[in-house]
Amino acid sequence: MRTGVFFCQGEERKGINIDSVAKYSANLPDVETVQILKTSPPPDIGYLAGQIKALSLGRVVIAGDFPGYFKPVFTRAMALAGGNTAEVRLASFKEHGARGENAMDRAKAIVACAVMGVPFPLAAVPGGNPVNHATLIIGGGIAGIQASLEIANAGKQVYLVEQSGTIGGHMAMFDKTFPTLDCAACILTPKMVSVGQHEMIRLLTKSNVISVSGKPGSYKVKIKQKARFVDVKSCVACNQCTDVCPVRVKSEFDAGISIRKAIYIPFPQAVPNAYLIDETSCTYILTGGEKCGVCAKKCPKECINLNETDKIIDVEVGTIIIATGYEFLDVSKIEQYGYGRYPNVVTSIEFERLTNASGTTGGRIVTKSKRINKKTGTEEWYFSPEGLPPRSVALIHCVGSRNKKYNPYCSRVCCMYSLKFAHLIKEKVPNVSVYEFYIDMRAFGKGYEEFAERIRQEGTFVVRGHSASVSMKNNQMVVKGEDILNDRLVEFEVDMVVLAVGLVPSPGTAELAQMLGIPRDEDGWFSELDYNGNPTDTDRGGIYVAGMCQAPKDIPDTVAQASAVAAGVLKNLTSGKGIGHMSSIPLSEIEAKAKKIQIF
Amino acid sequence: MATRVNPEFIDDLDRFGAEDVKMCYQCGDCSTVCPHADEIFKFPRKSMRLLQMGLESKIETTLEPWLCYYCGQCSEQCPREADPGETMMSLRRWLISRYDFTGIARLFFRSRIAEIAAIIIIALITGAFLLYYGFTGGNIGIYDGEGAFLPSGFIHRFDLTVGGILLIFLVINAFRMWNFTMLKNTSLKVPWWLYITEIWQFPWHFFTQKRYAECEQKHEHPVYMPWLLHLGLMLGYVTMLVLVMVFVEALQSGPEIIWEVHIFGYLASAGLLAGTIYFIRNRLRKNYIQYKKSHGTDWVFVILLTIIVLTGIAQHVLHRTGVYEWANYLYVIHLMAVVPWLLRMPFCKWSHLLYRPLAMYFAAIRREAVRRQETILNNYPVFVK
Amino acid sequence: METNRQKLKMAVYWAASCGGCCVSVLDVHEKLFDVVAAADLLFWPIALDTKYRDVEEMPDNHLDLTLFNGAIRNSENEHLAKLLRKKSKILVAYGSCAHLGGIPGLANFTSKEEIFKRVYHESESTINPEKTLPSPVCEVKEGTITIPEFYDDVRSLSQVTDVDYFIPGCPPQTERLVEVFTAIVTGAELPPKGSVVGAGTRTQCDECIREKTENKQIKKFYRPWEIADDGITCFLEQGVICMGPATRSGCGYRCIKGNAPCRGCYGPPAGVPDPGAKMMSAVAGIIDEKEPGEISKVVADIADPAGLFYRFSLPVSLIRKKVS
Amino acid sequence: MEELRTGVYVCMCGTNIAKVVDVEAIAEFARTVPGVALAKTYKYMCSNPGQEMIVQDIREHKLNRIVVAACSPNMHERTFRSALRIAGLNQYLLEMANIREQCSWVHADTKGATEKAKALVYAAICRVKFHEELESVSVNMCPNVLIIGGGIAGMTAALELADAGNQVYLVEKNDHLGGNLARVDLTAPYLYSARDLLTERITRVMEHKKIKVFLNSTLRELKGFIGNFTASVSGVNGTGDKTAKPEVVEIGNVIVCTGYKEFDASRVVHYGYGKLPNVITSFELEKMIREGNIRTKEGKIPKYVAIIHCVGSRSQEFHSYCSRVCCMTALKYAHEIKSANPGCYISDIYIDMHAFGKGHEDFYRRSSEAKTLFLMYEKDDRPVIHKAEPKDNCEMLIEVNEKLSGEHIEIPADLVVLMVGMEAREDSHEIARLVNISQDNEGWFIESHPKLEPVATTTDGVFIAGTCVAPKDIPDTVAQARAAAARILARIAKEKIEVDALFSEVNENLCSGCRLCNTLCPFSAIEFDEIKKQSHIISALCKGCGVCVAACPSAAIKGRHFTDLQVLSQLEGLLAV
Amino acid sequence: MEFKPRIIAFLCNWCSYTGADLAGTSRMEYRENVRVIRVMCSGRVEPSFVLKAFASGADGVLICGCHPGDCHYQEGNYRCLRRFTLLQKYIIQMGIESERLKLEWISASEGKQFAELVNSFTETITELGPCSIREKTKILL
Repeated sequence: MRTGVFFCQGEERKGINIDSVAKYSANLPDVETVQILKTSPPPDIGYLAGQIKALSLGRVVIAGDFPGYFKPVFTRAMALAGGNTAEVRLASFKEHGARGENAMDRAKAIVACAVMGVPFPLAAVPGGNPVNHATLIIGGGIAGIQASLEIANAGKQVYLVEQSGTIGGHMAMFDKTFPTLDCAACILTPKMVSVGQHEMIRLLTKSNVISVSGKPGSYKVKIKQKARFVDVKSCVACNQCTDVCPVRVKSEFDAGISIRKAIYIPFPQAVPNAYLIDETSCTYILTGGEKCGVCAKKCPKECINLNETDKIIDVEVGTIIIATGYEFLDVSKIEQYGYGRYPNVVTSIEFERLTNASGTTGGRIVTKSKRINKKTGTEEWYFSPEGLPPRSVALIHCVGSRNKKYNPYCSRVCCMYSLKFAHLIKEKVPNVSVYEFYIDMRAFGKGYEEFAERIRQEGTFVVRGHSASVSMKNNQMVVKGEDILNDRLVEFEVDMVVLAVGLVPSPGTAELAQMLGIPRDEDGWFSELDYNGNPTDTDRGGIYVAGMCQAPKDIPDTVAQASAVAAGVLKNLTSGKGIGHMSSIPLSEIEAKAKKIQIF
Repeated sequence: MATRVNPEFIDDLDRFGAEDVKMCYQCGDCSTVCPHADEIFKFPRKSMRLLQMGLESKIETTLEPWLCYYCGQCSEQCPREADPGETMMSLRRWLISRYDFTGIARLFFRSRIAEIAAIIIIALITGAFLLYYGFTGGNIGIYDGEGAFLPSGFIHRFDLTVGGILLIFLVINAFRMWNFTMLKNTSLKVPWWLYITEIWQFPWHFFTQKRYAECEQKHEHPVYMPWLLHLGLMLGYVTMLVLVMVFVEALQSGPEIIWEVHIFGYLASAGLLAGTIYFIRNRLRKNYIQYKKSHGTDWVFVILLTIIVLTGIAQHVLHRTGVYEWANYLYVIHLMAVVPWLLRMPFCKWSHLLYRPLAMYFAAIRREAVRRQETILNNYPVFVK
Repeated sequence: METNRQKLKMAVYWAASCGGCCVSVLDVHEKLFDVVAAADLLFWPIALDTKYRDVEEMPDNHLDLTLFNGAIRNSENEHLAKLLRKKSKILVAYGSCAHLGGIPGLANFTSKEEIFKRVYHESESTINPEKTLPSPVCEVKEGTITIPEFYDDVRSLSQVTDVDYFIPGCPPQTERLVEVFTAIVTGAELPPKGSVVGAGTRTQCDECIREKTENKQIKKFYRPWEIADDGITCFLEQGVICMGPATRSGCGYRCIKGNAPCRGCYGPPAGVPDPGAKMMSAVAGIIDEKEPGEISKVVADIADPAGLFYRFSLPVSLIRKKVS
Repeated sequence: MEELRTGVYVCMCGTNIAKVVDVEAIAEFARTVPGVALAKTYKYMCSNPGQEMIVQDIREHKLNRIVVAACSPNMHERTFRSALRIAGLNQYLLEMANIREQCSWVHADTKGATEKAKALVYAAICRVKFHEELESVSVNMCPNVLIIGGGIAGMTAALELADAGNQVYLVEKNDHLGGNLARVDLTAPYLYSARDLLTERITRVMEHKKIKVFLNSTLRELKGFIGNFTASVSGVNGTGDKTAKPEVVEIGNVIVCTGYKEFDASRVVHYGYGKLPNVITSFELEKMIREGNIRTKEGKIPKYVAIIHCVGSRSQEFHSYCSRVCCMTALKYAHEIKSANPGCYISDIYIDMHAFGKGHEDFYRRSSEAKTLFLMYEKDDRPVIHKAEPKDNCEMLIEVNEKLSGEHIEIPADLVVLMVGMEAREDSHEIARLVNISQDNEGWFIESHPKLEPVATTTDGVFIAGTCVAPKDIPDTVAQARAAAARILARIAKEKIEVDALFSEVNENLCSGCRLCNTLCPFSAIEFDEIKKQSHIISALCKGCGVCVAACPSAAIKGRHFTDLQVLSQLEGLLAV
Repeated sequence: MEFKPRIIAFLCNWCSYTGADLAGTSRMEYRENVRVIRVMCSGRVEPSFVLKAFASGADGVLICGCHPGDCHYQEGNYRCLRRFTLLQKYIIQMGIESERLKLEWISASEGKQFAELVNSFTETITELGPCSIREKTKILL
């Protein structure tokens, strides 16, 4: 079939030299013309139709990072020229992972497949390396837990690496989960316990992956396990060490709204259910063993060893699953909401801890109270269980999300959790007014729309319009906004503002991406191999992404992804075909395979 | 009756400088941060919306674009970089062309070439006319008095003629504006006597530009500088206009300086000069969001103004120092710039000199009317504003 | 007539009951002759003129078989129960009242005082200006009268004395009595003491031929008269509470055959101490509502749960008596 | 019955228990209870020496019941059970008394706490008396899998399972694979080729030796339970000459991926679909785009195109849910129409712009950049489409209350595209009945837990994936399909399914077939034997909640390890002290 | 002597028992009158358990399960709720104060709520005084 190859690459991308790919494609069989087109303005339909007619092209291949953007133009041209529109083929560099060191070869192969009319993945199935049956999972949130259990339940060894002292991740911090409002702890803790007790899961808390080497199917991983200073096996979580510890720091688990000691347990249901020492605040460790050390003396089981050192653990695994999750955007850099300036402007995760029954106020929703710090003599605001309940609360969506200056993307969960907050506030605080400021109410999942409707009916004032300012007027916080649907500017006196803070990849993402050789997208999340077809695979064979670290998503989607990853892993272990990097297959092999493939 | 949406309108507005308005996804952040938006005049979001949808008949009835002083706060805040401030600016341009019945403004805004050509033609006609008049009846070496090249009496008549033309255009446009914004906008019934009780608003805003000072969020330093400079520029312009129209003979008489008149001239020149330098500097530096994008007409305005100010000062210096011949030539050049400048006024941005205080006046009337009708229903338990 | 087998010595006694049980004994009709042939009826107040004294004079274990029907309501009932126990080799609690307390047991929903008040003071047909109440001992001019003491509660037979077997039913199915009787007479091996005899081991549903599907989701309960029974579908599926699932089989599902739901006279199957509680659990479990308000509405349809679920078994249930 | 020899072990937990509870007094008291052979206290019962002690005692003193009074069973029940196993005693002959979390840690008064601890220990002793030796059972797991539906979800799952070496039967109702995705050309938001994706999947499925594809076929019957199903599959009448006789296959698990059907746009009367010629559905537009020929019925190139979102979705009248993909698809169309006809103006009439996923917001932004006019209407205030007058210069006028401007407007349109939502397939009820899973009001299949079990159903061995659960886009569908495959792979890997010993069982001597329990089981573990007229519990499916036990009016169902006797004796024990 | 009510609590294994444990690990002090029976699901709690508790001398009975919608077994807590509703009606008929029987939803994270519940319930029962069922229904021979 007479084929024309048209390159539509918007901007020059590192790693791909269009000219050279074009030269290559000119030599492919049946290729009549190869043209590099400008994309702005888009290619002219009349010109293309003329070309197709003049050269009597039977097939048109559009090549580039996102050739689909130009497909309608070519289809139209094809139709005008009287050709078969089904023969407009795409050679999508981005979709099929033409990036990294092998980008050029891959780009060529992608074009070659398109010219032959073969879907690229059919020709490029990597295989070969035998697979080690152990799996490394990085991140112990719900995605990591789910994937671990899924794989370990099939009887395969799992190493679960978690950088904090307990697994559970962000989900453990939540109170209720939307839209069913079931309690996060009730559904998560049994899973955590299963992980802790599973004989096929080796749980490495306080650990980080420091280097990865090897090839798909047999990765050698170095893990640094930081000293916990407490023997996990013998600790009975009796709390005596914590009672005597003199150091008081903000609790990470409580999102900083409560105080913990230097020796602590992140939360009562933590897994492993044992104490740990925060080496950054423990007096004994900071002073090099000169001061304090009372906890070790107090411990009745003598399981505290303050002189414990970090360990390096070497493991060999066949597959690696990245489930590193997300972090919250630093909201203090978005000045207009007054976070940090006004005590009762809180972030969503702080509010989540506040409303949690096991939180510092026992689930009472209160405004902050003032106290004088005895040591420094300064005023500080804190959540006290006796605090006054707010009379009105404003919930502001899209704080830092959908905003070109911070996160251009949508964080996907904020609408729903803000609605959930509205419900919880309404439920727990009598006679409270709740205002939700939103731009688009993204209630897209199963049961979400109905939930949103229910919140409206509960009497929450849902204001379509974003609020961009929180200020103080006569000692009263006011939130300004535009209520677009009612066509008015509003200014509400509120006692509390909850900011639905956008999500960003967790801090170590860049480092990990580099270590593993996985690309990240413009927003910093890990890139999947193929958005539609393989949403959990990555460019590297045997390395998968699951959950939030790929892009924001809610719990069901995260769980589904984590399980999907497990399918990939288990399939590799039992198929006997082995795995390899997709990108490492040589061009000649793909060409040869493509020639043989028959399309059904 | 349903209003017909015009999807093509946005293409048209592109030419007036509103190319980013398409990006707006209507979050309302801009209206929230705008220091001038209030419960009756909500903008810029609403104005942007009307623009996006191409509801021309609605837009021409709005006063909102005139209430914006382009502090740039909204554009800074905009999460999608839709540049609401520039949109308001573009809407003002569009409104100017709308108030203008001749279509010249529209032509100028849409085509820089047409504008420059028009200016050059007017300048050349003026120059030719003045030179012809000067050389036929006067002596190039005489500045004023007997045998003057351009006698002050003639200049006065000339000025009044040009001013008269200007006035005709302005008055017609002002009536059109009133028609669009107050008569066509039938959503509110305005009692006639409000026009009288609120009349003070017009001179008040004209001379103080108070609202400009209320753009407290302006990020420039010191805070009131832009307002002061703008005020200086405006007052300088008005003063000059008055001097030219009324006291031109005193101005031109010499050689001694008539301080009662000249002092105003100097102050006005200083104001104009300072303002011009300031705006040129900012437009070149693009240091604040409101200066990031400059429409072609803006540059024409600034360049012309610079020429006028510089030639005016130079001409005056030469006149005072007795270099009459060159003073006369410069005078011609000065007037070649002044006449198109003045005649251009109803068709360009500078007409906001009139429209803004007028809009303030109308807005005050509307506000008062709304207050009297108490039509705003309060659905919210805590509704402070 | 001395045969190789001694003729059975037998007694039938009627305590707090309606008499239906005695009638059911008579219902053996012509078989009564076989009974008489096989047994000597030594004590049967409804049929024979035997005095208590005669019983007292009997030697212990003189009687081979005593069929005791009726609940224990007063001291006389108790006395006779204990007396007959002493005189009998086999004491059978005959009928629901002796077995479970039966209909008289419903008196446990109230107290002795209230019963007296109603009967002797308030009842429409009573004229009792002196407000006299019966007392166990009372002096009249003829002398001292002792009448049995009226107890505060009703008890089943087994709650006052040791019982060998239970024959349930209100009244017991006569055929079952014959079977039991024949077994004893022929000297067949008797079941262990304390067994329920003359009834099945499973529940009514085992026999009942009404169509039972899994479709037991109830949005509203009906009293039997509130629905048009189709005669085919399981009562529970029609929303009518039928005690069948918690009631021992053996009666031949007589009520259900007669298109009335089972009321539970045969008592619970083995292993169920409190049939009412079991039935409540079963019935409530199939209410098809989730909101507390809606559930309450459905439950409100059951006007008198205690009377319904414990019609025959209140005195032997866990909470056997109303606490006032 | 053998003589009862109970060993009672009271843990001090350092001082955690001993500080408040007088552990010695408890041991002393326990020794007085009949049946107790010995009672000991120890500092840390859970420590190795502590467990060692229990093992030793069981062997030496021939103990046959163990009571450990220590912390919560959630913490250490497994530990002590393993000690019993080591000692050769059935692990269920253990009972723990929680005298730490629910006694010493929550009470300060020594006397009261000790009293309560005594009661707890006594109750445990009473209860353990009735404990039985229980063994877990296992059933065979057939590695074959049946997949219903040959769309992207079904094919993905099939490949995943077959690649792992398992036989897969893929049943497709139509004469071709691909499902709804076969109608789609490009996918939002990156405009990748859906057809390439599908061609790849179909080719691999058709070539795979381990996948048997049944086209033009439906599932007729499914019998059995997890690991042991038999399914009969047969051709649809009249459509294919394939299989007249049902084919019976042995399978261990089922995945249902039957997908969705599009909402019938003609149900929304005021959109005039079917009456106005140029009102078309999204799928009709998709076809036009694919053919490169976007034209009105009159053959003109439309100048104004309006896209109306949420047709059939998010409305009280039709479906209250959001169909999740239409917003992005609409943006895709806006792009495609504009690219193919650069002179075209596009109005996008929406309620809320659901651009929530990866790359979505960026795509939305690009659409704005391309000057798509976004107009917002309210859920309950839908647009109305009229035929236009000749003077209007367009085919139709769409009247709507635009919410963001508050104006009542009319939008010119030559072509109106209705973004039809997804709805459950009409045959979904039939499928649900066949495989015994439940559906919600809208007809979507219900997952066993919306958060943590998004692909499992309440029937063990039956999984659901893709758009038959709820509307979703391709990546989410693929992830779900794989998740279902993962579940099955993990199960198959073990060859047998271990069933926890704590299931319920029906005593056949007592069950009279009243069928009260049949509907109660959320896991469909209770089946009714029509011949015996008795209910029967499939232990492999039973999760041991005991709802049926409580409901059985004839006490025929026994809840293992939570029998009436055990609970009641514990209860009496608690109240006796 | 001071009246010390005896209260039996049936706690479901997944939410409420864990919640009660959480109260323990968080050292929330509460009254020692409650004695706990663990069941797998509140749906296992039969009326006869409750009645038996009263008959055996309990002064109050508490049933705790997962919040509606949270049940580990999907609907067990609803079954419990229905039984509870009917049982309440029955015990009122039998002259037992309805306050003595309480059904409450306690999730795994609601340790504090559990402690408060125990305290308030103990308070209620103390005010009601001892339950006389055991004495009243005893058969005196």
